[in-house]
Amino acid sequence: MMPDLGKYAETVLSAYVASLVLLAALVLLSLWRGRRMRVQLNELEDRIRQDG
Amino acid sequence: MTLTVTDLTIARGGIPVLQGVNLVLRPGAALVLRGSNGIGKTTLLRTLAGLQPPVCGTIRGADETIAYAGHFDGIKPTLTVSENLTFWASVFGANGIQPALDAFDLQQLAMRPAGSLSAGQKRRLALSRLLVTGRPIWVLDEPTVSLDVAAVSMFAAAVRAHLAGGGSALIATHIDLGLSAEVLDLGRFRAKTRPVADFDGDFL
Amino acid sequence: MTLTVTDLTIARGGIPVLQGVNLVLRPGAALVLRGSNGIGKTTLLRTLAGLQPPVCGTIRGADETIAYAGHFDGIKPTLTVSENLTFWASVFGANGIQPALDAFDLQQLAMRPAGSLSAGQKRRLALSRLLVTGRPIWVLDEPTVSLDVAAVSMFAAAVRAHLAGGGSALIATHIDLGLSAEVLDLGRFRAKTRPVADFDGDFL
Amino acid sequence: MIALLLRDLKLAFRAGGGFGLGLAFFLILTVLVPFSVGPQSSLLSSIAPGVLWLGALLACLLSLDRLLALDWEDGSLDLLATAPVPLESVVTIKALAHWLTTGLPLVLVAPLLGVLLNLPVAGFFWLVISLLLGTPALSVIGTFGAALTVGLKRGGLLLSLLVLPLYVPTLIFGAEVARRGAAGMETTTPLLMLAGITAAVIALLPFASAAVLRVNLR
Amino acid sequence: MIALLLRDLKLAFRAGGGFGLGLAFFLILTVLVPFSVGPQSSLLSSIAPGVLWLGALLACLLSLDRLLALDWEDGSLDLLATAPVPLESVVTIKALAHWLTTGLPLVLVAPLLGVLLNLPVAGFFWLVISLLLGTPALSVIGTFGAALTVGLKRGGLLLSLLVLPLYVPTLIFGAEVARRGAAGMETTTPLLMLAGITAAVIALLPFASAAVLRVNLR
Amino acid sequence: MTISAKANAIWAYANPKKFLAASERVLPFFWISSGLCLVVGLTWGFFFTPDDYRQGSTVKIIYLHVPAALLAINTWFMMLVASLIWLIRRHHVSVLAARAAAPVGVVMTVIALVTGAIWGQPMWGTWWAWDPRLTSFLILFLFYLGYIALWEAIENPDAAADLTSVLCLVGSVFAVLSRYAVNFWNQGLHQGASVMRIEAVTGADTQEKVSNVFFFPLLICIVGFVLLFVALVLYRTGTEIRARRFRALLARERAGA
Ligand code: HEM
Ligand SMILES: Nc1ncnc2c1ncn2[C@@H]1O[C@H](COP(=O)(O)OP(=O)(O)OP(=O)(O)O)[C@@H](O)[C@H]1O
Ligand SMILES: Nc1ncnc2c1ncn2[C@@H]1O[C@H](COP(=O)(O)OP(=O)(O)OP(=O)(O)O)[C@@H](O)[C@H]1O
Ligand SMILES: [Mg+2]
Ligand SMILES: [Mg+2]
Repeated sequence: MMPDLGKYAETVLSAYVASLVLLAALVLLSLWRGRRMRVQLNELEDRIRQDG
Repeated sequence: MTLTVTDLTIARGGIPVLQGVNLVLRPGAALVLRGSNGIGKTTLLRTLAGLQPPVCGTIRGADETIAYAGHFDGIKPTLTVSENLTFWASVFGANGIQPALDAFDLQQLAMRPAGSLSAGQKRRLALSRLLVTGRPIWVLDEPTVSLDVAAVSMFAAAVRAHLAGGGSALIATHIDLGLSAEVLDLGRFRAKTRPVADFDGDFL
Repeated sequence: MTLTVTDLTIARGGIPVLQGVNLVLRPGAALVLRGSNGIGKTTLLRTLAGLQPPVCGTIRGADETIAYAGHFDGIKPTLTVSENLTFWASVFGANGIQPALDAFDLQQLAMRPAGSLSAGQKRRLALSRLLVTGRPIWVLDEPTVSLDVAAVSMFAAAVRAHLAGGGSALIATHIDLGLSAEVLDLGRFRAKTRPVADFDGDFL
Repeated sequence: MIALLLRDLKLAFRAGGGFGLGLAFFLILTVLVPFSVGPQSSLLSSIAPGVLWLGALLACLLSLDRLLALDWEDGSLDLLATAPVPLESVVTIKALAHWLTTGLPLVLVAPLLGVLLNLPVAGFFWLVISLLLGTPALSVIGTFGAALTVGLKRGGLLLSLLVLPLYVPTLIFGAEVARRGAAGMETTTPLLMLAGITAAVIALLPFASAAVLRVNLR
Repeated sequence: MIALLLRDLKLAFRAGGGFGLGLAFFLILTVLVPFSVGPQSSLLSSIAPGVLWLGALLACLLSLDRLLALDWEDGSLDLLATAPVPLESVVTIKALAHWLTTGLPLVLVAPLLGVLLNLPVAGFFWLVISLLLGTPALSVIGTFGAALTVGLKRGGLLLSLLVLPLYVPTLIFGAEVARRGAAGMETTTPLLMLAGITAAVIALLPFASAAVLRVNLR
Repeated sequence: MTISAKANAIWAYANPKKFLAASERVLPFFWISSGLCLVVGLTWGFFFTPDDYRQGSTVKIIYLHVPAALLAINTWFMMLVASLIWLIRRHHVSVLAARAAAPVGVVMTVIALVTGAIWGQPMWGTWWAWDPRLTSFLILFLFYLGYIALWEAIENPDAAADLTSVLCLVGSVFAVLSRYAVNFWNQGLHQGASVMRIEAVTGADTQEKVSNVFFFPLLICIVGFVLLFVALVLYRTGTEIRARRFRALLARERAGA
């Protein structure tokens, strides 16, 4: 299934790997921080509501 | 110049600290602000001096009429005492520093670099600057910090002279200044916290 | 630890300011230093704390026994209140900051970055550090600057507890602290100016 | 206004030599270059205009961090903001004082350092001209950066990060003038661009600086 | 001691990105060099080792001025001097913290910047080695300079003036290692000298720094 | 609906709460469609397009390089618009959107730089050349860094919003200036903007059919990147809003105590 990349295989593959890793890191970090913020905010809101 | 403050709300770091402050300061009058540490005295005075915008409410009569003296002295250590004063005099367009030097007994120190003054001497220099501004409303944040008894009475005399000349003064302090002035306790303006559910444009 | 000062002469900027200072501070005692602005209180206290050498005279019992708190607070604005205290506790080898937080009612502020405290709150933090040093002799330069009445009495209580525990305190101040302590007026130690003809190694 | 300028100049002189220090930095940097890239004089002479421009730029940059910070720390800026002078003229005066104490001396001493680096004879004139036209822009842009970071302790490096990208066009055209001049080529286009940048920056940036400063004083 | 190190690291991180800013300065400097000397890649590649060493040195230098100054300004240094820790170890720890937050990141990022300046392939290894050996000396010497100038407002430029001459030997041997390495030549002698300087400086200079600091605290 | 009412309806989403609710509703669509486009576009490009006769298989890098480069520039442009809206109309959400977009812009810039550098090695024989296009990207990267560092450095959120917005404004002017300066300084190796004439890029023969071979997958990749950008910015803006509220509540709780 893998296309024949000829003598430039390393070049093309490293470009794809680097870009996809960067994109994935961006998305995952965004999601992780978003989740954490959501949880923290909910905890804080609950705590404040309980205190009155 | 009458300073009129109506329904003022002020915030520090995005959190309202005082709410619904009303006060009127007429020429010839002094008003002493009291309140525990962290109630918002400094914040209120900085707002009146125009250094930060109020959250809501109005301030009238504060335009180019206020001389502010805060926690920091604004003194350049490498300039002499008289150079420091002369600079502020020319910024404010006053014509002489002699009365200021006399009022705070700085004559002897006039040629000393300000950096070599003791804490109290520096404070006297900072206060003497009020006299060269020529501004009618003095807004003072704990003016007598580090001052000895003699210097406190010099300060009281300077304030009285200023009031007698039709000026007015708003002073935040924790100790007694020996002035007969109205006292306003800021405790009753402490901002109320809003309920959490109320998630509006201010994020609060 | 008794602090004994004999015939001390101290100078500031090369000029002697106090001469022939004698004082004894026994465990359990407090001594209040008074004197007009610029007499040399700060200079004396810094000398005792070992930050500058005396011109002549001897200081005994000051080695690693003194906790000094000066005009500046030594507070890092980006660290929280408890991080600030914990740091000093570990430098001095103390084991807990809880008593210090309690003594100055800093519990509520413990997680705030110190930079966002008001002037009086910062001062309370600076004073609470004395408790984590574990040192027997407190040397304090105008400790109650910016403090409100409640905080001043916290401070007085802390000093009394320290004295009751066998510590001692040397305090320079212009205002009344509500402590029953001996008072030493530095006015009588003011250095005499030498005659001009007397041009010795000090160029004076 | 004049009073503020005079005070700033006086402060610069009192603070241990005033403009001497900017010059010294420039000098030392120029001396370090042969140490680091090696002493071949042909190499040095080909990089000389660029090195001198870069050195002048860095000397400017390094003196920025105290341009407003000192006045902020000791409360002078609070007082100036409540004084009857517009903040726009305060920042302009500050930039002018900075140029007089830093930029101008650099311009005057640059030819001397050119000798150290074997700058071709034709280059001296253009080096001075380009610095004379370019350094005011450096001061004004730097004041903007200083206004942005005033109030931040340890703002020095952040200041560099913010200001250096803004210095790029000035540096490119300035160094281009000096380089072309040294090589005996036509310099009119980059010179005009340099002058244009300086003029525009002086006319517009003080408003941004004052706005930013107001925000920081809150 | 550990507490002091941890506090300094924490402060460096809190102050807006910590070591990020030193790196940014290094990066920007490297970018500005081609703008000022021109884009020919053969020229750039011949000056690359020197420029990278100089850049790292300046990035170190710029972060020095707050190394002790902040602690002095707010009175922390007074308190540390009266605390039960020798001032010698205080300055050593400060130098270590400075190296960890400034020197080490510079070493790690230098190869990337080498790419920008067309550094010859053989040069990368020696560049990293020489920086790794040399930057600790830069931090220790810098701490000495910071101790000398602590307490002077606007001390930044004076500091540069004092410290840069002291940096000269380190720079000469460090850049020499990198340059010879890039040219494929023998590097043993300068490398040994560099290591010797670093070792000696770490062993001896803290005593001088502490002595100087004591004088400044008076 | 009148035009002004429509405009007001848009501004209503500048309220953080409304924004959160609305973005929550549309986000799944953006995530899914961007994922689809990227998978389809990249698969098509990587597996089912022929090699270029001169560049060989390296031409496949174009499917990452060009979309990333486009977004790198346009993210800054979006930040500029958002900053202006904040400065003029003081809508918090818009400035938080600018803040949220900046790291996305940085990553896009880095992807463009890295893929470009990797591509440059076989094509130009060097990882890096001081070509104007490349150089101005490096400068753009520095502007992003400065913008983010300023946000991080300032405590007070409103002050930080004002300062970064002014920086974005002034920075944009200088970025454009730098672009011209760099062009003047060095004429380069990089090909001109020619997304629409891909045959000129590849140097392949100029028949429409051949160019379309590269063009359609590229177009799908660009659409995918843009959708991903929108999704990321919407999501991250929500995070920034929550972070802002979190800090405000925490500060209020401490102040009230
Ligand atoms: C690190 C280096 C590079 C950077 C920062 C960079 C930047 C850019 C940018 C900004 C674009 C967008 C053009 C537009 O549509 O306006 C672009 C497009 C393009 N680049 Fe690069 N590039 C780099 C290296 C390379 C290399 C080495 C090659 C191949 C030899 C290359 C080939 C292309 C092609 C074919 C396009 C699409 C054609 C076009 O729309 O102009 N790039 N690049
Ligand atoms: N940057 C900040 N961020 C958040 N809160 C702050 C900030 N600065 C000050 N505060 C808080 O705002 C409140 C008001 O501070 P302010 O300095 O006005 O008090 P004050 O009345 O002058 O007190 P003091 O008598 O101690 O000087 C305090 O509770 C303080 O902790
Ligand atoms: N660097 C200096 N050079 C010369 N004289 C100085 C220097 N610093 C302080 N002085 C002088 O030394 C004297 C003692 O100063 P010191 O700070 O000890 O006074 P103090 O008693 O603490 O006063 P205060 O109550 O105002 O704090 C003062 O007269 C001061 O003017
Ligand atoms: Mg206050
Ligand atoms: Mg004193």
